[in-house]
Amino acid sequence: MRKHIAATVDVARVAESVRSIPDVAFATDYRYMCSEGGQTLLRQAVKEHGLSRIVVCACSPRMHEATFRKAAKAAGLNPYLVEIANIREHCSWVHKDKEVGTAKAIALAKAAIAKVRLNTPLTAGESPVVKRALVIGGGIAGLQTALDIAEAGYKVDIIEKSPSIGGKMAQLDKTFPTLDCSACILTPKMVDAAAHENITIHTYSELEKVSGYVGQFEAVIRKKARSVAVDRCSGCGLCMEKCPSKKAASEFDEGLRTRSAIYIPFAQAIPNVPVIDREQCLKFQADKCGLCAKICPAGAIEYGQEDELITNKYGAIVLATGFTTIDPVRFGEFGYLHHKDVITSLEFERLTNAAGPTQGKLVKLSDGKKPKSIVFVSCVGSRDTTERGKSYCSKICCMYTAKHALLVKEKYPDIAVKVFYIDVRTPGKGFDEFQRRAVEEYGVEYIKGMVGKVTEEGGGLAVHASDVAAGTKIVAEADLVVLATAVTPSSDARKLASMLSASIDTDDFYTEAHPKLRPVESPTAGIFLSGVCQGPKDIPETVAQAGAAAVKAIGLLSKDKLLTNPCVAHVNETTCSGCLACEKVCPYGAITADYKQVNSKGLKERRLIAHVNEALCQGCGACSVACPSGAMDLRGFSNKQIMAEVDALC
Amino acid sequence: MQIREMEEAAEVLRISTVKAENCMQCGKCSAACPAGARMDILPHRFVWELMNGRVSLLAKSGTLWQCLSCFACSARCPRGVDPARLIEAVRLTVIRRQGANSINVDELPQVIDENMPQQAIVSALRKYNK
Amino acid sequence: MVYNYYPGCTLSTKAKKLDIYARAAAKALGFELAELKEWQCCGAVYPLAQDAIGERLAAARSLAAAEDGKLVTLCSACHHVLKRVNADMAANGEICAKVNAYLGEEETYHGQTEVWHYLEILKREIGFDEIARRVKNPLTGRKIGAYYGCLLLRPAGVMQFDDAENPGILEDFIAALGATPIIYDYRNECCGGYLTLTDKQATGEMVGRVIASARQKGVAELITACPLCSYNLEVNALGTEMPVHYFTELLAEALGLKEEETACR
Amino acid sequence: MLAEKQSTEQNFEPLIVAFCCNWCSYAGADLAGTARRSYPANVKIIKVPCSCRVNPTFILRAFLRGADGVIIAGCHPGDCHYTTGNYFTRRRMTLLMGLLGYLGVDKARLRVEWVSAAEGNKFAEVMTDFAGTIKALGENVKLRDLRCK
Repeated sequence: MRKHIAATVDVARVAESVRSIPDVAFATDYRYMCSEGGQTLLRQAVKEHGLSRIVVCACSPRMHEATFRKAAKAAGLNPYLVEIANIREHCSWVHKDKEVGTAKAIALAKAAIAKVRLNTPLTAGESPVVKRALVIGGGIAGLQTALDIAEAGYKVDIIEKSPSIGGKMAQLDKTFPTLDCSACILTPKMVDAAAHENITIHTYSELEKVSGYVGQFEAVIRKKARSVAVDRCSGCGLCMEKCPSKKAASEFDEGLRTRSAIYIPFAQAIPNVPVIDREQCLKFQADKCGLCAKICPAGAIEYGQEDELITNKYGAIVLATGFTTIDPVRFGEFGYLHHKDVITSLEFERLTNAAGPTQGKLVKLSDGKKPKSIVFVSCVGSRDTTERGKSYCSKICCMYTAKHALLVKEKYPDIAVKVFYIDVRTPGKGFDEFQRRAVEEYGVEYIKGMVGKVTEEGGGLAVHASDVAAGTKIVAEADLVVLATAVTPSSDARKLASMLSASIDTDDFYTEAHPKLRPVESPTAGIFLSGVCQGPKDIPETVAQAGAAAVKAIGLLSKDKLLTNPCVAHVNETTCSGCLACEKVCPYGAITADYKQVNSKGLKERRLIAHVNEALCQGCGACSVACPSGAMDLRGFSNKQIMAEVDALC
Repeated sequence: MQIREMEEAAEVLRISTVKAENCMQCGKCSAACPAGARMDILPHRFVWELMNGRVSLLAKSGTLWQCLSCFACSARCPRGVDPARLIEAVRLTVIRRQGANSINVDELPQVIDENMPQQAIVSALRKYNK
Repeated sequence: MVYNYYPGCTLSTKAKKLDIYARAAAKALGFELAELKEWQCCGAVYPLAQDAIGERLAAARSLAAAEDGKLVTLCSACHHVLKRVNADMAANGEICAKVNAYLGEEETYHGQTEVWHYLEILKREIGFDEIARRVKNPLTGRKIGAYYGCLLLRPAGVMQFDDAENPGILEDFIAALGATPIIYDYRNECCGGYLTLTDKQATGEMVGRVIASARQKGVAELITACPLCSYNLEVNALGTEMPVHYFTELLAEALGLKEEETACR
Repeated sequence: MLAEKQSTEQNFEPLIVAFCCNWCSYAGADLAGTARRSYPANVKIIKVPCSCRVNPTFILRAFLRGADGVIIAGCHPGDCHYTTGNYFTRRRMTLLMGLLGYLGVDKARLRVEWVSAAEGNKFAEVMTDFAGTIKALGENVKLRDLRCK
């Protein structure tokens, strides 16, 4: 208690001043209340002084409420007869003056004492756990989580919005710092997931609706019409060859190549079944063509297919929605919109990938010729606190830029490569060594300074930058400019967060339950976080987090029953008038009405009474405020308890 | 002297309303500056020197008279620092002193031609004289 | 529709073309520019310092005089100064209080006036589609580069004119007149502004880059909204030349008003 | 006399009750603590499961007993842990705001703010600002009912 709190709160005085409050039988101070010693002290005090209620003045109840409840239980008390006064996060850590801090701590303690007087013993109910997990996102994060859960023996469903699993990692060429081929290490995982008996993959699918709660989620999945029968298609690819509509920009190739209206995103796609892009298909747009149906040897084309809604129950949900990159058009000074040879790093990945639009041949997009010089620009949109950018560091750009620069030099030693940077950040195993190799062995020129404008001069591009170390402005010639665009969460992250009541930060990354101690859990019970959807990270970190999220989900699924929150609503039947204002505000449909025999002012009568289904009630308390007679109340946060706190504070 | 200069720097920062501490010395302002080639102290360096209180150095710099207030630096700064405002604030500390006008008004007729819009003259006098 | 109009000093003398064609086109397009009574010079440059109160007074007076709605401007510099001072009056409590104390009017001014550039009227009130319909002499085949300069666009947060790095309003305008808008890199880079008074060489280099960049992309003529940009481009370019027009001149020409107007004069 | 009044104004330490929902704002307050973002100690937090648990009578009771300001902080609209709770809060508090003037309490003494679990800085800023507002408004004497004490 003292170490953190005692700096600005005189804890002895807090104990002293609450000792004189009526009903307080014992008050003391102790340095580490949450330690074993503190808990022993608590147990002994209960026995010695015959305590019936406990108030702990310590850190936030979000940290240790469970600890102290357990200790109370061990001492033979009902665990819900404990209240915490948060004198650390809400007091000593935010106030500097000791007098002021102590006075506030005493006030908070008094409020907690006033509340605990009215606490009643509560018993947690039980609810069963559905032994099935839902993973949202089929990139490396989602696949790893699903594989780990499946290996533990639980059923897992993956939903992926695009036509194939694989995610961003499938688009990459090589991976830093070991330079293994991305597809070579990802594809086996994709195959494993597809072949696993415990895994069901829904591609081209999105989450439509989620209800329920931890252990008992019910999800509605929209399987978008593929227009191709998955069970009949043999993946021969004849349809794609013959399709006359070939103008759509390939999503997988970052628009560097076109694709047919009926398409498989990439060769190793899973499932290896095409999908018809109805926006591009002549059959759907103009009711012409129909060629694919005519030539399909398996008769798998189904124009009449409709979206399918699948409803399933899950015990746990893992978010693995990954990322996208910021639109470089927001930073017009780099000329992305008007110069073909200004490209993003992801486009560069496709451009150097042997399976990419140029078969890995590095060329300028403007004329198909080999570039003589390449400039890489880091921090495009990262570490940018203005409304154009993102204030965070995207974490992976320094390394992938070093990778790109090194690979260019390895393959084409004659190409001049410059990297403009603000700082080079390479914390990670073998990372700094890798970046230095690019400089020392391969002669990549790193220049500390940002780029202010990219213009066209003569045939090529001129990169107007500054050399901060030299204190000069420089203009670097470049045939190709590669922008390291900031990592941003997937565009539907916010929508999903609302759907799942998962907490999300201002940048749209999912928030973890605790930034250090619970980094793979959402504050919402039963929702876990895997990969970049929680914050920028590279592949090894993503895989590690995916495994951690899986373990958390497995831990949940391995339980047969969960204890439910006993702080739920209940009705005083004698004062309930049956108006059912409560029913209308309940977001869970937990309130119903029954005719019941009640004693009302000495008269027995049969009337409509609200009824709370405690298994459904989540304890928000909306009903208790809507109730005009005060018949509806919330256990653990009753009207009287809160009023007592108000009275104690004011 | 040192203390005096730090106070001056604080005053410059105050009237500029710029949060110079947000600057991370990325140099984008200098890279974007169309007049940078003729500046002795580039905008990012200007911010740096000011943060370190070297107002008298900045007061002597040619940068004060080359900056065009075109706001390319301000617009492209990723940290919302506004170097143009800082340069203006230092320029004001110079020209607000008596007899420190930068343009000799008597010589003006020689540089003004028939088509020059008065906008140019008013702007220059506002920027360089008090 | 009648709009309050702030012409500014330069438009009454050296940049008459910018003004008269704007008025003529307005008439043809069905709106009127009613010149503010007793407007004063805006100061030509926006005073950046928080304590530069006196320098804001003239702009604030004109803004307060147009309190009943929109105030239309044409010159980029005037637009810039008026818009930014207006933003100060609305959001910078200290400046607002001090300026009002100087103005000494009974009713204080808090930035109620909306400052609109003539181009914004054309785009948002009239519509470029409508202008395209009214065009009598389409400027077909003319390759025109829009020169925005600095003052209309930056700072984007206050000016709210267009994307400061990828603007499009002037290109849309050029296209509406039947000409071919050409985008080039230096359209939003500075012309050298008032340095023309003290360092002709510097201005010359800057407009030289602008013109070279435009020419490289095939621009045959430039349009601008700023008299000083126009001057620098025409007079200071070193060893290169490019016809420069005010955008209003082009508008009048396309609407078939140019000959009439010239005849009247 | 004037100096005396000013000095009492300066010494005036308002009593502010903050109702914070467990999922967003209470956690936001925790984060403010973890990040050591200080705000005036006048603010005393009462935890509620959801901002919609705050019965207007709690607020009136606080004012009756001499609270100078009451602030309710919940999850951002759309992000409520209970899906719709903060929408109820928003409607209820709009109504209550309308009634406060009738009761003789300046409606500036009641505020509703949305602070997420990730917004520790915002929590501190909001509380600092609110405390400043209340300090400027001075003591809440009109509704205070000494019988409630």
